[in-house]
Amino acid sequence: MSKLIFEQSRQGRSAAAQCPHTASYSPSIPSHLLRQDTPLLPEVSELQVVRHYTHLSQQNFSIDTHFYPLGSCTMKYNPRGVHRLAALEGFLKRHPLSLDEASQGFMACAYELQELLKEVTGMKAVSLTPMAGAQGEFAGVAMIRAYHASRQDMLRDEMLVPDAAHGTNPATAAQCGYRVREVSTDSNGNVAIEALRAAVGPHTAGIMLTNPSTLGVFEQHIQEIADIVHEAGGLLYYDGANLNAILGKVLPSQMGFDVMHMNLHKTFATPHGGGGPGGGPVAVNDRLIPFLPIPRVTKRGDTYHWLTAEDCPHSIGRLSAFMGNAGILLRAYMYARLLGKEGMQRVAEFATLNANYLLARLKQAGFTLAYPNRRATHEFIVTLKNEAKTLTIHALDVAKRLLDYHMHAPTMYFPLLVPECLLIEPTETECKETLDAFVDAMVQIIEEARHHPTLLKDAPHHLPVRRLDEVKAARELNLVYRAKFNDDVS
Amino acid sequence: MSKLIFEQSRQGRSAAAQCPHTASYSPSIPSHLLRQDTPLLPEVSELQVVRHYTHLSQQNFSIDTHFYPLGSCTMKYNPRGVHRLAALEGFLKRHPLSLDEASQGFMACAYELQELLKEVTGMKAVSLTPMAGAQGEFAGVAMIRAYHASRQDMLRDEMLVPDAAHGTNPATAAQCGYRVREVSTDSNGNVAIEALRAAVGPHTAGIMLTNPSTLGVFEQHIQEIADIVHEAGGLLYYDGANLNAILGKVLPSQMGFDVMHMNLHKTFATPHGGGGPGGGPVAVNDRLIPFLPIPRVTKRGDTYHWLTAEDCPHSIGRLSAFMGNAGILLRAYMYARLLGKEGMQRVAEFATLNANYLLARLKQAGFTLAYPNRRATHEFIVTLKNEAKTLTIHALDVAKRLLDYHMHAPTMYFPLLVPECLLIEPTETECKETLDAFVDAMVQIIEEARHHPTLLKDAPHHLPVRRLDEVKAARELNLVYRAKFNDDVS
Amino acid sequence: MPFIPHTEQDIKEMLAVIGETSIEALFDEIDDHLKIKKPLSLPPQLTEMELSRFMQERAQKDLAGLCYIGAGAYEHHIPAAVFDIASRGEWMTAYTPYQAEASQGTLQLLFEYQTMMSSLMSLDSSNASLYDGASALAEAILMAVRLSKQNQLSRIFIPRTVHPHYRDVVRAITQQQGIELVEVPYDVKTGQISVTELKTLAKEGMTALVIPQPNFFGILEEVDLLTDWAHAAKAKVIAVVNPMAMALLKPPGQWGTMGADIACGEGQPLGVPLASGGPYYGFLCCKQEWIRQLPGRVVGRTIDLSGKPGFVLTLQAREQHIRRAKATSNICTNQGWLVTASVIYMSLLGPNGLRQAALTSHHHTSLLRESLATIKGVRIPFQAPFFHELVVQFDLPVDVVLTELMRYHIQAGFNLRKTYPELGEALLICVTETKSPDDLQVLAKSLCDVLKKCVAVVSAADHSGSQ
Amino acid sequence: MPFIPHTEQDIKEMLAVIGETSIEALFDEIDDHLKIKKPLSLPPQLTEMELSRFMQERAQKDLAGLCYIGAGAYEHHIPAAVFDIASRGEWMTAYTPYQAEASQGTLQLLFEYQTMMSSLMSLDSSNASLYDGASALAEAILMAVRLSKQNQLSRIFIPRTVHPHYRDVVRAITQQQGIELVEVPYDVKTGQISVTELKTLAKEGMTALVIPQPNFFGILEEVDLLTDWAHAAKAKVIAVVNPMAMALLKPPGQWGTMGADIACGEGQPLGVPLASGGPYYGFLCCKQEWIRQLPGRVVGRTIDLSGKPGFVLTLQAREQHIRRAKATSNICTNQGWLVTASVIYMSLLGPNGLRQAALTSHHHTSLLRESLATIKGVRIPFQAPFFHELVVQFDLPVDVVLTELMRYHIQAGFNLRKTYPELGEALLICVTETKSPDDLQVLAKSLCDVLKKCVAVVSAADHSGSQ
Ligand SMILES: Cc1ncc(COP(=O)(O)O)c(C=O)c1O
Ligand SMILES: Cc1ncc(COP(=O)(O)O)c(C=O)c1O
Repeated sequence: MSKLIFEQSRQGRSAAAQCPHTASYSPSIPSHLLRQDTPLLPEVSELQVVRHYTHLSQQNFSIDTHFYPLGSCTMKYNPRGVHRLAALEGFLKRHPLSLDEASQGFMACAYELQELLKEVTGMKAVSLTPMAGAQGEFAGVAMIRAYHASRQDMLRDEMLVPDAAHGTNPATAAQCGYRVREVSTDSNGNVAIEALRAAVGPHTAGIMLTNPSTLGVFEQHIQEIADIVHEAGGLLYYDGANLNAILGKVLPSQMGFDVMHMNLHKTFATPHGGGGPGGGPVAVNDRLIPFLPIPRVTKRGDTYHWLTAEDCPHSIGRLSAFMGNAGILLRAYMYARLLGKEGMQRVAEFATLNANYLLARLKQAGFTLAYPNRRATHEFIVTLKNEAKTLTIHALDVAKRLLDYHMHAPTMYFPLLVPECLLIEPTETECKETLDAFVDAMVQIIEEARHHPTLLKDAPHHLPVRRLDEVKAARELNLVYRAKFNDDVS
Repeated sequence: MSKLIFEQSRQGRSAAAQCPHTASYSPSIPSHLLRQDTPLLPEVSELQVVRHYTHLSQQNFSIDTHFYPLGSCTMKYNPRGVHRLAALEGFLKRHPLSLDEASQGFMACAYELQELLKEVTGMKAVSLTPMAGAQGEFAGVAMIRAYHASRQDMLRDEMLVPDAAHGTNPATAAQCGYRVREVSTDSNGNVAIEALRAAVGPHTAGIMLTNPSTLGVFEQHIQEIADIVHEAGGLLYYDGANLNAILGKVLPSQMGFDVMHMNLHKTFATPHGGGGPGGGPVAVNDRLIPFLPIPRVTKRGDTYHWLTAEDCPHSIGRLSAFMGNAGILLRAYMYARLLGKEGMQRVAEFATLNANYLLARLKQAGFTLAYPNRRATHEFIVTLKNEAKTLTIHALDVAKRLLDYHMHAPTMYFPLLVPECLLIEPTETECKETLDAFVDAMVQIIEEARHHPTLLKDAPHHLPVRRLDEVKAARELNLVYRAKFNDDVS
Repeated sequence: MPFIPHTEQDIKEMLAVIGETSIEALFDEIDDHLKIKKPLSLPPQLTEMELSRFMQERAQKDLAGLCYIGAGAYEHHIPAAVFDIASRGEWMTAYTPYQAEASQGTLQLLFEYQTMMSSLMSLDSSNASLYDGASALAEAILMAVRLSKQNQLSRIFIPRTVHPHYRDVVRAITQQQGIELVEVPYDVKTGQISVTELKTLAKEGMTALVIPQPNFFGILEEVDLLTDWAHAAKAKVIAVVNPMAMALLKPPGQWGTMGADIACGEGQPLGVPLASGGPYYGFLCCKQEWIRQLPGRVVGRTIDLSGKPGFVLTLQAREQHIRRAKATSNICTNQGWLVTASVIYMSLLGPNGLRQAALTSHHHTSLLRESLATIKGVRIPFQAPFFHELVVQFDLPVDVVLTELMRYHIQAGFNLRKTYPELGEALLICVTETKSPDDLQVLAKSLCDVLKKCVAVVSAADHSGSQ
Repeated sequence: MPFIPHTEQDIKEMLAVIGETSIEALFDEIDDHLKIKKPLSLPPQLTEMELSRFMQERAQKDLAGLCYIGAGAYEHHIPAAVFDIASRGEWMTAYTPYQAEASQGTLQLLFEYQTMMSSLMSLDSSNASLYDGASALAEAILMAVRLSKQNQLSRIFIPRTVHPHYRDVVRAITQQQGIELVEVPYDVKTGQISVTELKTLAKEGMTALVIPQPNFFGILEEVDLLTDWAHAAKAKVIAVVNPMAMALLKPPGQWGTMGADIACGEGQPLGVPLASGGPYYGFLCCKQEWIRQLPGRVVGRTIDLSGKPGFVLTLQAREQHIRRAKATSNICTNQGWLVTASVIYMSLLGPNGLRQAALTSHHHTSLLRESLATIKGVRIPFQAPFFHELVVQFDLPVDVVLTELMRYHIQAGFNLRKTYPELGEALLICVTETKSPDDLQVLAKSLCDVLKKCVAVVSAADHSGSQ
């Protein structure tokens, strides 16, 4: 751990070039409304700030520094040009409530992004406002609810979710007031059709699916599923987190989905920022258009206008104070323009090539696949259940040891269905040599497990910290720094 | 060592978003003037480039990451705001040969910087064009030469340089066609006056001095020196590399100097870029004005104009194709504006406070000072000659070991006068805690020298490489990567 | 191929290892008729150079002079160091710090953020961010409802002095769970929550009261009084505040006798650019006792194998990836990168700098208020303490005034016509430290000109009409 | 106190350790009358916010539309990654890599640079940069003189087709050492070095011949012929070239039978912005045999204590800090940061991208040349192969044409009136890949308009004059 910024603080120190020099004003505010104490912000110099946060940054893995085959997360290259252009003064300074005549640049981009996303999903309309995948899901499920309500179909209180689904799916359904019913998965990673048939009924509002699923395989019965749910009067929600696998190859609309979100921070390469921000636009077919969240952009003649509550009386409403993560939308738009017609389907093709190559090589190297009879999509799952038995190591140990090899670990907290799972997604922007190096590392680690198991058990060894105690963290909550004020003045 | 970028190259790979897509053009150029082979530039993806150079950067020490008490180099904080503003589109896109009417923004800054530098040096005119200290020296010495020539005083073929001087001083004098005569230093670090008297004569063109000298002490006989040299008909050149020590406190003009340069990348906080660029403006008193290098900026009414050869027929001429390191000039100008009237002299005050504090603490800790009877200026010298005898370690070993403590080593290749020297310059932008940590590290290292001398001898231990073999590098020159072309296609 | 590093040779070798001869074969599990047959109708690929020029032209269109619009998004000076550092690849291109050992940078920064934000709010705990201020308020309300589950009732009091868009978002999000929202009117003289009406409405029960500080009109609410009153009524108090203002104003944790229970709001004023409305970040702080109902990620300090301190994500049992349908929220991706910027911003400003920025904004608003008060045709409806925003009323249509002022390169404020029609032709103006006293004089002068000109036009029209 | 972290408490404690009571006392070795007494006359200190606004206004003044000026500084597209990476503190705020172990980033990058640049020039070695192209040429000449010391003579042939400012710089620097510079005229039909005149001038001896490629007019010289001829005359050949052009044109190391001895030039086209003329960087490459006369820093590969490869500064015995008055040059601080940018640029473009950029620039210049040739009142004096610049002549004063075109937001080129008066009203126009064919049509059309308008004005003036 580096010293906390608070531990570097000294009373009276400041980054003075950043302070407006107007200390003498006294506010025209009654004193009972004023603050009397000083908040615990650090008092440090500009150099200290720069050095501290530069230093901290170096303790992170990131795409710009490491291979990051984190399944379900699509950690691909985030083009620097796109980042730079999103920071043009005209974009950064535009107030979200500026008049339309002072906003045509941004609005043109937003409009064209809506059109682009319609084209790559086959859907009929798009709202860009959701701020991440989960909020896109919320918008989608709220629209399903609004749709049923608009038809006075009030009994539908259950949302189907495959057991393999990402946690946001059931959480969203619950947040929208639905009961969640899980549907099981068959041995090939497809939804168990019989279980689905048993689950649907007049209480079914819809089903939330991702395809390819979070098991790294393409749902082969997608049309049958669509028919079953539609026949029962439910709608199909497409969790677009895995769109990278089919971008430009398959249209979600064609698979029978009624509504979906996209993860711009995955498929459209906007940086993940150590946790966010993202972008979760929703796309719908004809029957859900009236319910789309506002604001949206429309074009009349040569000018762009906002569609607001007045234009869309049936809208589920607003999900953010302004226009969602506008800067992320700009970035996604620009990325799409850099790919263009020629590049869009290459995303899915090369993501799939990389995943299948890695799968083939790991299989040859003796690793067990969760779904050995299936193709990888843009990702796939290795299960270490055998190694767990024979070598008494866990997926977690392998994951931590990979960090020592300067590679980020695959996803292992998820999906919960597969024991000792490593969900591996290389993405299309990584080159063959990197994939080969990953296989070499995996082989080497299993070799280590045979001969020096503590190398894995105690891993990582070469990072700023060794393995961290999560249990202690949760038991003895220590969530903020409490100044020992005596320390503060040296 | 990280893999070289060439070792990551694969034929046919590219950062395609960066290639103009016009492959089909054929040039209207005769084939004997065309290149037939392919230059050895890497063929890599954009992600590979970003990852490689991000990764390499992390193998550097820098001000933004480390304390850097490198004597004579004034490694102070380089304000980020200044860097950002120098990159405004209007500045970055301005062509150096743009018409004056499209250049008033830049020219205003350059003009005001000239005025500012006049004020802080007490000199009468400034030319901003020299691109670093050494080129400033060149300009200064060339002016001295032009001055004598203009008076038909042709016998002056010798330049005096104290033996403590920075290597650029004698190198510059030689490059200007002068013979260099060294003047010795007395035991207090001052120029030996008798030696000086013995050296001057009708052959003396001038003397190059820095004050405070590179020994970290203020030249106490500066006025006597000035008188001696002036009486002999020579001129005084001030090497402004150490201006940080006296900024806002003492005027070089007042000490009797006729001409000087400044190091903007030291005193005016422009970043050093891993070797450069710098800025070395020259300032002169009245008699040298006609000889200043061009271009300079002048103001007529409300507009700014270039002074060129036609305006300055006696100028020593041009030293760069355009206007020197214009972007560095902008940065220095902005830094000066951030300091302002209120901040200028604080530079010298706090640089001096930091140096004297560090000196006092190291002295208390038992270290030997090169000039124990003297104040530190902005820097000072510790000599490890005792430790070299008793502990058989060298300044070099301590320097290398400091790196393991995450601190850059002080200067030790220079000045050559002091054995086992560490020239230490903390600068004003470092805080007391950092200085204290430095003392702690020094004490600890000497402790290590007593008990585990190999910790020093083999240092550094915690950097990307161990101690490097410089002799081998010079003997078996390996200055470029030679592709083993078979390797290139995997 | 932009962003795809594969050479022909690579493709051949990789397919050979897989045992296929074409990439297309890898899609053979997908029913053929699901596949896209005709090429997508998309614009052709651009190079970065082409894109740059194109986007520069677009951005140019949105440069529209000095901006006095506030209304929930505020222009403050952002030190260059903030985004120079936050844009380092190690911050910007990292994922959520699930692998703690490989993410100590992000985790320590978030721990520092939690400390700064809870201290700024004078509350015990903070999460690591939500989407934005509006959705943070919705989450705060859901949280208050969970805290009050026992009493069945879900009746949330949300004053009309809360940002109208926030109220929209709260409605969209909470209506899914059948929560009742009770709108509380404001006092037309002060622009503050009407306490009389509040008391009347509360008779039928109240789960929580939302208190904005400053409120949407820039006016300061009587937070002590309101907090104590709500607590007395056994309701939770949810503060929705401008975090920069909290360097100057009494923070939620110190309101009344017990302090607010939850504080939330928009983090944007702390170092995030206007940028068309996002990405910003929502913050949410609470008393220690409510921590297990907090939505979003939380970082905790712990130790490693060798006893060295370090940081991890903790209390994950609240979150969707563990608790699924029973999670405190569905949020997953949050707004981490903006928190990074904000932490650097707060460190650079420090307690004094932040107070100075707030105070200067307030002071300049006072200056403007004084000078506008002297202009004929401008009325200032609310007499109460304010922070850095100001409602003014005109006799002329606001939209005309705004359009005219654009010619002076001034975006004068937010038109209240649609959201508060009862205020007539009213404008909400915001002044921050980025506007100098000279700028304010230009604004006042320009407004004077515009009003004169418009009156002339209107009366000329009247005149010609009456002929 | 901007950039000074000392608190009152710190100052007190530090002075106590020193044993003084004031900072002023630390200056007691300086004669009192040397000290500044009255406050300096400087503007008051600005905050970063104030400075930003001020500088934005200044920068705004220098935005003047599409730029067709070349003449030694060329606008190319610079990928965003270049300065995003180069501006990382670890690159930008590091010192010269004297402590090799703490500077492996910089050192490896320089080693990569040396490899790229020597390969681009097709020569064996490269230094790690000089100040700029002009001073690099001066250093190359000093180097050639050192290489030829035995024959006493220092007669350097420098054609008039070399950039006039380069010739100025060479004069300023080499005259100090009494080196004779012989100016070689050009052929008025081709704009190339006049071989006849060269042969005549060479009769009195020649130490080295400077060959520009492309030359200042954008014209390609007959480099094979010149190189072989100079070598036959026992002179060294110094190439001064545009490095981007070397992705397309025959590089110095391949000129004639033996290749040029030294190649130098301006590195700016490789990823460095125009930026008012600097910072740029000069490059200098040579054959292996001349390496010990090379000025500037050089990086070499070696191994560490444990046998691992690494990099150090080497051949330091050539440099001022070791050899002092006998150094190969006085250069110390160089232009390392620009080399950083350039290496990233070259890596991103690769051999094909660089060739494409050069080729596109050339091709667009061809397009412009064709369209200008059809405009009445425009003449193209030189008939010879060219790269991406073009001399055109008018009947009207160039300065008027340039000023008029500024109204169309076009900076049309460099006025040759002062430096090449013999060419009459002549303009040097440069086209790079940043100008699209559409831009070129706009340029041609605008020029047409301007010429028509000016002719009308001039003839009207004539007419009224003749009345
Ligand atoms: C399959 C899947 N669905 C949904 C989500 C939620 O998206 P977000 O994190 O953007 O809210 C994720 C993100 O990790 C995901 O992987
Ligand atoms: C005392 C002294 N003089 C001159 C110079 C030369 O300056 P530059 O490196 O800018 O050429 C230096 C730089 O290190 C120096 O320290």
